[in-house]
Amino acid sequence: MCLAIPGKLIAISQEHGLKMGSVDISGSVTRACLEYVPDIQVGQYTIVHAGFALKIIDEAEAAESMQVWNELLRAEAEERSARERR
Amino acid sequence: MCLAIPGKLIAISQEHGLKMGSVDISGSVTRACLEYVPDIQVGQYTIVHAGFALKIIDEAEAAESMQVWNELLRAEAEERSARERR
Amino acid sequence: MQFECPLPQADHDRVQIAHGAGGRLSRELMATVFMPALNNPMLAELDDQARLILPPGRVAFTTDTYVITPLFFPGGNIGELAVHGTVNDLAVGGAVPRFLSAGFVLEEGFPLADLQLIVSSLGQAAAKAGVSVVTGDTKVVQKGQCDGVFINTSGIGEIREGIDVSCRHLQPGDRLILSGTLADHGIAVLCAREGLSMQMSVESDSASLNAMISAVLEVFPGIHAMRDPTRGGAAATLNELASASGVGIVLEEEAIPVHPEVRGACELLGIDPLTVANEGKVIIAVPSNGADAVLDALRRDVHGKNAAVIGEAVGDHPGVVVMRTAYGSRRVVEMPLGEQLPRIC
Amino acid sequence: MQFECPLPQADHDRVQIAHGAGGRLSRELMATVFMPALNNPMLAELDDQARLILPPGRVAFTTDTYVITPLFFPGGNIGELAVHGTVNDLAVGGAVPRFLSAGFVLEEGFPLADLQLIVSSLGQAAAKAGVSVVTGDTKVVQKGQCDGVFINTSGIGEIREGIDVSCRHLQPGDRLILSGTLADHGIAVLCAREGLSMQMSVESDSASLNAMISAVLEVFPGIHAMRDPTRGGAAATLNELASASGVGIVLEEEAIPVHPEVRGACELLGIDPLTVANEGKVIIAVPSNGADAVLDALRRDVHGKNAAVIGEAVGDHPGVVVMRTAYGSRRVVEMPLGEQLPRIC
Amino acid sequence: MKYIDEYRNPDLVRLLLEQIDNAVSRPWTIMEICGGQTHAIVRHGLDQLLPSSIRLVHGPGCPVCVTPLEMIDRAHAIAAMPGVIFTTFGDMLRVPGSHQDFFSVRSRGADVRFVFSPLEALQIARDNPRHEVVFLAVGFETTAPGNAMAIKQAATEGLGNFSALSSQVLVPPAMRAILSSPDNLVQGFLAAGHVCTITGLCDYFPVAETYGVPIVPAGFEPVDLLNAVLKVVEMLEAGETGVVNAYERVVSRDGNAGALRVMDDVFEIADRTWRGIGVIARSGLRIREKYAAFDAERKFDVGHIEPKESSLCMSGDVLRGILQPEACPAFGKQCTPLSPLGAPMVSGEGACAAYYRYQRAWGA
Amino acid sequence: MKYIDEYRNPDLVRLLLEQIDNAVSRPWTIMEICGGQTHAIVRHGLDQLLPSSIRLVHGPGCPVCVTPLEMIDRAHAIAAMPGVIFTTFGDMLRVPGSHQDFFSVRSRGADVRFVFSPLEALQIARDNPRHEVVFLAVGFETTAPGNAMAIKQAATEGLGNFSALSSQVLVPPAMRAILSSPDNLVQGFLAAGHVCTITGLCDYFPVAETYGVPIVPAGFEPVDLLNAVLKVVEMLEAGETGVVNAYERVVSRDGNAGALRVMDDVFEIADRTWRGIGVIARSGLRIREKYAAFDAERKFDVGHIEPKESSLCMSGDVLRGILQPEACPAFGKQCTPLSPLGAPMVSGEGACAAYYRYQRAWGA
Ligand code: SF4
Ligand code: SF4
Ligand SMILES: [Mg+2]
Ligand SMILES: [Mg+2]
Ligand SMILES: [Mg+2]
Ligand SMILES: [Mg+2]
Ligand SMILES: [Mg+2]
Ligand SMILES: [Mg+2]
Ligand SMILES: [Mg+2]
Ligand SMILES: [Mg+2]
Ligand SMILES: [Mg+2]
Ligand SMILES: [Mg+2]
Repeated sequence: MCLAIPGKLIAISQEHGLKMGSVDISGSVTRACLEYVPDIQVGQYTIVHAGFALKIIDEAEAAESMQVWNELLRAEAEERSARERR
Repeated sequence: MCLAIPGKLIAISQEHGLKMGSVDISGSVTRACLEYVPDIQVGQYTIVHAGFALKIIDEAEAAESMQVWNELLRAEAEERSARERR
Repeated sequence: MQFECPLPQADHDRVQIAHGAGGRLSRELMATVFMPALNNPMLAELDDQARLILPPGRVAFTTDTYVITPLFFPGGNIGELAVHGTVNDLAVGGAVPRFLSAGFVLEEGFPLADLQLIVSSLGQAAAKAGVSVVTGDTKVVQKGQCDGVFINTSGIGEIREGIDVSCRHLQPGDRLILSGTLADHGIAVLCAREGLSMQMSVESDSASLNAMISAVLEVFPGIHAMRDPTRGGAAATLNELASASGVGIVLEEEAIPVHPEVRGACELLGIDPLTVANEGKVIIAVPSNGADAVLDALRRDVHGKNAAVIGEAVGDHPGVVVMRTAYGSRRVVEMPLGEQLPRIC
Repeated sequence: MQFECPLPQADHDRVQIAHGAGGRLSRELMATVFMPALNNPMLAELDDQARLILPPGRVAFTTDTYVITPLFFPGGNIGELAVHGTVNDLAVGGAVPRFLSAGFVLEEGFPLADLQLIVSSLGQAAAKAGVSVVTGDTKVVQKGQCDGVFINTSGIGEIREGIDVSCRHLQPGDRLILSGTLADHGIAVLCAREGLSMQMSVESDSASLNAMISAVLEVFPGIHAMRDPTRGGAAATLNELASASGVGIVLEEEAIPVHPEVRGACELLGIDPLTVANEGKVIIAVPSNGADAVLDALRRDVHGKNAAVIGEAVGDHPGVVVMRTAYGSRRVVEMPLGEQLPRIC
Repeated sequence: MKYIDEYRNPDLVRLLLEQIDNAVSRPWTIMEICGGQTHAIVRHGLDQLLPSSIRLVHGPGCPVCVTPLEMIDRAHAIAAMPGVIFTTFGDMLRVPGSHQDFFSVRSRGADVRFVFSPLEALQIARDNPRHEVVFLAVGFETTAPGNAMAIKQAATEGLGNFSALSSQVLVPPAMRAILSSPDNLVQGFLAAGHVCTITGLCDYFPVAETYGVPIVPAGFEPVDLLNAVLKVVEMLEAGETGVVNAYERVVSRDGNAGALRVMDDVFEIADRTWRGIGVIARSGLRIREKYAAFDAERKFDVGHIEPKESSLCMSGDVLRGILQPEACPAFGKQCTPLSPLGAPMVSGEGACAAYYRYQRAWGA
Repeated sequence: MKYIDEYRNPDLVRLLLEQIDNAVSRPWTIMEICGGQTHAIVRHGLDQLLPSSIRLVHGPGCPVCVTPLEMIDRAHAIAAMPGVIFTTFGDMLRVPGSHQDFFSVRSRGADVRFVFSPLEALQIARDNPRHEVVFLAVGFETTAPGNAMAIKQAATEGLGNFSALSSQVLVPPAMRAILSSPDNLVQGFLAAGHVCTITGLCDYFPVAETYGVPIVPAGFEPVDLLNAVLKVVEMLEAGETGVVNAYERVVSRDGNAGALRVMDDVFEIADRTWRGIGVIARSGLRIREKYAAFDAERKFDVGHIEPKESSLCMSGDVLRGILQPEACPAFGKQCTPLSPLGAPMVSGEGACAAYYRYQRAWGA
């Protein structure tokens, strides 16, 4: 359930009284209702499900955990190359 | 206006409370409303217009005038052959 | 891991969108409906195209799409019609029909049983006419986006050596021979439509004429023009011949064969049989010295037993078709304007 | 007494039933819309069939009916699509496409201006592909009985000497080459449908590939199989190849080219690009010693610049297509079931 | 085909032509009222066979031709309303309104169907209870009884979704209008045989008397038509006026009483505009108040209708017999069956179309 | 594709697999609740890559699978009513009711359209004022806010021709039902990341506490999923229970307050049948009385619905993780994606279809 894809908000508009936006997903642009992410700014990433943006992606959180993993990868690579050097 | 074709009544029926009939026109059979020819009998000829039988053909009248013409034709043919024989 | 599942339970008696989507149901439809009816080795290869061996020489190529209401009518259905029409278009060009393609457009929800009837009827008509359906295609459109079934057939035929018929070859003095009664198809179909309460025993004349035309060409190869008077009827065909060849045509009203029932229906409906479609008739223009031979050959065939000379080409009034009435008066037979509709006035 | 009247005033900007009735309006439509766009001497003869001269040898014959919503989509329209699809079906059989037929079904009320666009686009696509539309047909159905325009094209091509490609010729060890990005056509058309509010700059890949395929066959005539992954997408085509040839196929997920925008749309809509239709792509199975030559030849053509080896045929799991993921796991690529619909779950 | 074939006998045609030739001593102008007769005359080329001193002119007896533009426009507007199934005789489909014909209306999405009988329209109403089924009730006295029966039957069955748009006209007032025109040329009439089948002849005696013309109800086959021409010519030559029945197998003096009764139950006489002619007093039939629920004109509000007639079209003169179609400057030029300017170019029986179709000189 | 591609990095996948391998000391059975996660697991073959001691079982998180047959039948019945335009997510079109699917309903003449967003259904209602537009509002907590917004907006605009058929379900009651089943095998959960995006985590703490299980909200990419599996395994190995967020960039502890507010305005919690499972108390959402005018269930009377489930189908056990799809006797025999006996064979995310599509042993 709940296919939801991250995309970047590129424009905000108003339709039938609802806050709507254009979300860029790898170059494809879909329209999404922004009523549930009222504070979103153009340029931010959001998760889109069934035509609704549900959450502004927490870029700091994402960067943080990705950094941990990348450090692990780096450490592992160093270890491996160290092993190979031995 | 008023394309109306002679045909022979071959069956009588009742539909939605209306007297209806099947009229044979040279082998093609069409349905016609018989309400306006209430006395028609199977076997009689009638004139059909837009799905309605409008008149029972007066066969005697038809035969009479046709006989007159055919006699004229015969007379003419005799005269011509007489002329030719001369 | 070949696919061996049962047919969809959901609605295995009706055409579904997925039947046309190029996936499993498309394959199933091919395997269960089309292949058995049209069976031949070229089609069985299931490639995107058929490979044919044709003898060297000229080749005739024609196409027609068949859209008809109702799909099943007295004397035939759209399946056989799709063979007859295309076979005839090849045959009237002097070609020997050999190969057909068949492209189906199906409406979502169309009963598969009816499709089966149509396809098998198409297959039988092809076999009877001696042609093979060697390549095909099926599309399914949403309910309401087509009217049951449309069929396109395209045909390839071999043009006989020494035959050169064309609608531009009509010459003054040519006899115009019609192979049988006019308007059977169009009137049978019209009477079969819902609402119009006409009954006739006359059926559509829908038939492949290639065998009959072969026989004609055998006895008299020097035929100038041939054409099947389908849409627009004989009026359209004769006008096309006159106009393409730049000659006049004079028809004899009394010579034109029309089945009595069809005539009765035409009188009642106010429709001129000359403008009504035929699907198993041919009009042949032949130099006067060949008229008898052609007429004899036609009459020996079941589809030509009512053949008659209906008129001739003349040097006068080029491009114009004229009808001579039984009374000696003349009127122009125009190119029909459009669909013939029953009139009451 | 040639007909020289003005066009019907009543509704000369829309298709009328009479345009398909074989009479004057049919002729007018032919003269004003079809002939100018498709102009060639064979069509101009206006006989019921075209006469072609083909060199002796094997001939390829194919048919497809084109039904598409919307009729005009980013990157093309139904007219050019009807040429591309049939030209490609001939080309992937190793044939040189030569002649097309065109059978139109028009909906009453369809704007004539749109028809003109479609027909002229068809004519241009034919000219560009080097094929002639030599015979045609037009039917008009009542409003609501078809969806604007359906087009059937059938095609005749000359099969090259010494070329023998077939979907049954795939052999273990063959490299599978895809000529470019997948799913462009299907996703572009889906996004163009009303309601689905997706915008993409990617257009349909609709194109004739015969020139590119010629170049490929020139550098490496020993190609085993070719097929254009249209309806059902690459998944259907690869399954057909595996199943017809009785070999297995292993694909490398990371090697399959998909345009980033198309990939984005597919992720959003929950659609697998492998199952989406293409109209300007070809999958070529080539013995490993020919892979580089074929790849080079493809990449020199504008329609093949993103060509890539996407997998190979194997002796294992005959008839089954397997995808190797970037992680080394494997999954079966099934024959798609039917239409791909956007999902939310 | 009994009662058709014998009346097409070429020998009889020749005989009657000889008799006409013998009877005629000077030019006469005779009008056949009925478009069906025009059609038959042209189809069989009878006008070519008549002595040149007899000139047949074509009357206004074609409902397709005389239905007023305002009514056609109204019909198109109703047909275009959502939820309406519009039914009409095949004849009316191509008749041009101010902007379009029924084919155009249909091609823009309306549900327009042709019927062969008014009872078919009724059946469509039974079969489509969620739709409004409207029937365009055109015609002369021949067709009116059938139309009346459909309305009466809808009332009997309580088919609330059926209604008729009535545009029916009567022949005798039109004859009077023609005869009282200052530029009238018509000296004698072939009356419309099938109209007289319904009405009988009583209405025609006063016309003949008032205007001093012979009126001969005629059939539709060559023998019938020529026989009627012969009778008119004989009366003209003899200076006689009055009504002489030349279609006795089908026309009786009293007409069809049952049909007249139903017509009178459903319709009442009203002034009516004839396309190309103008208003003729008491020349039409309108649906009586008691059947108002089945009157589409009352049922559907289509707003104001502003019909636009072609200024070139001289159909008024053609329909009254003052002008031969060929003499209209637009004939065959701006006006052809494919782009008709006036109704007489549309119907297969319209005088202009009949001339265009059958008589245009070949090679011209 | 930012926030997708980096979470598909094969090196990270390998790294996490190694960490899982290191962490695991004995067999564990873990359920991913969400069908979208099932789909991703099978698409990427993650289950093939995990140590064999970790068994992933597929939960009931697919609205296509769990929507009760009665509701599907009701939807089919409403769709077949004249004048109705029935709209639904593409996912629902092939889901079999007792007799047919939506394609069958459409092929018999109904107007059935798929939409990508509930707001599209609203637009169709605006564009077709003469039709009743019905939207089948299925989904979990992720989809319910959008469905709620459509209903609320219809009320705001006064779109009286719009209504929704609500068949929405909630995850936590389903987890409780699974965990309290006597034959439960599930030892830990990957919670549905996008559901938690809306709801936050508060409802999950008591579940974890009551049943003593680790619950880890997870994303949908391989790295997210394996990271979540790692966290569950670590907790299981350590004997820890509780809720640990493994999808922090998208899931917050408190969820989306605005979405929860609109959901609560439009819907109220109710008992709900889950297809194949049965009634779960307070596990569904129904339209509140104040929006009754937009509730298709109240608006359309379709009479008595008597759903007929296949007696062969064991989807109840599959959906609760008791049975692997392959172990169902009908799997791949009577039941295939072309002739599904139960909902899990229909949806691309249904556990049975996922197995059938991606995992059936080749050559078998
Ligand atoms: S020819 Fe045309 S314009 Fe002239 S009177 Fe007849 S209908 Fe009118
Ligand atoms: S395989 Fe089919 S029958 Fe078995 S549980 Fe799954 S859906 Fe039900
Ligand atoms: Mg043809
Ligand atoms: Mg037959
Ligand atoms: Mg043909
Ligand atoms: Mg095809
Ligand atoms: Mg032909
Ligand atoms: Mg093909
Ligand atoms: Mg293009
Ligand atoms: Mg193709
Ligand atoms: Mg192909
Ligand atoms: Mg044709």
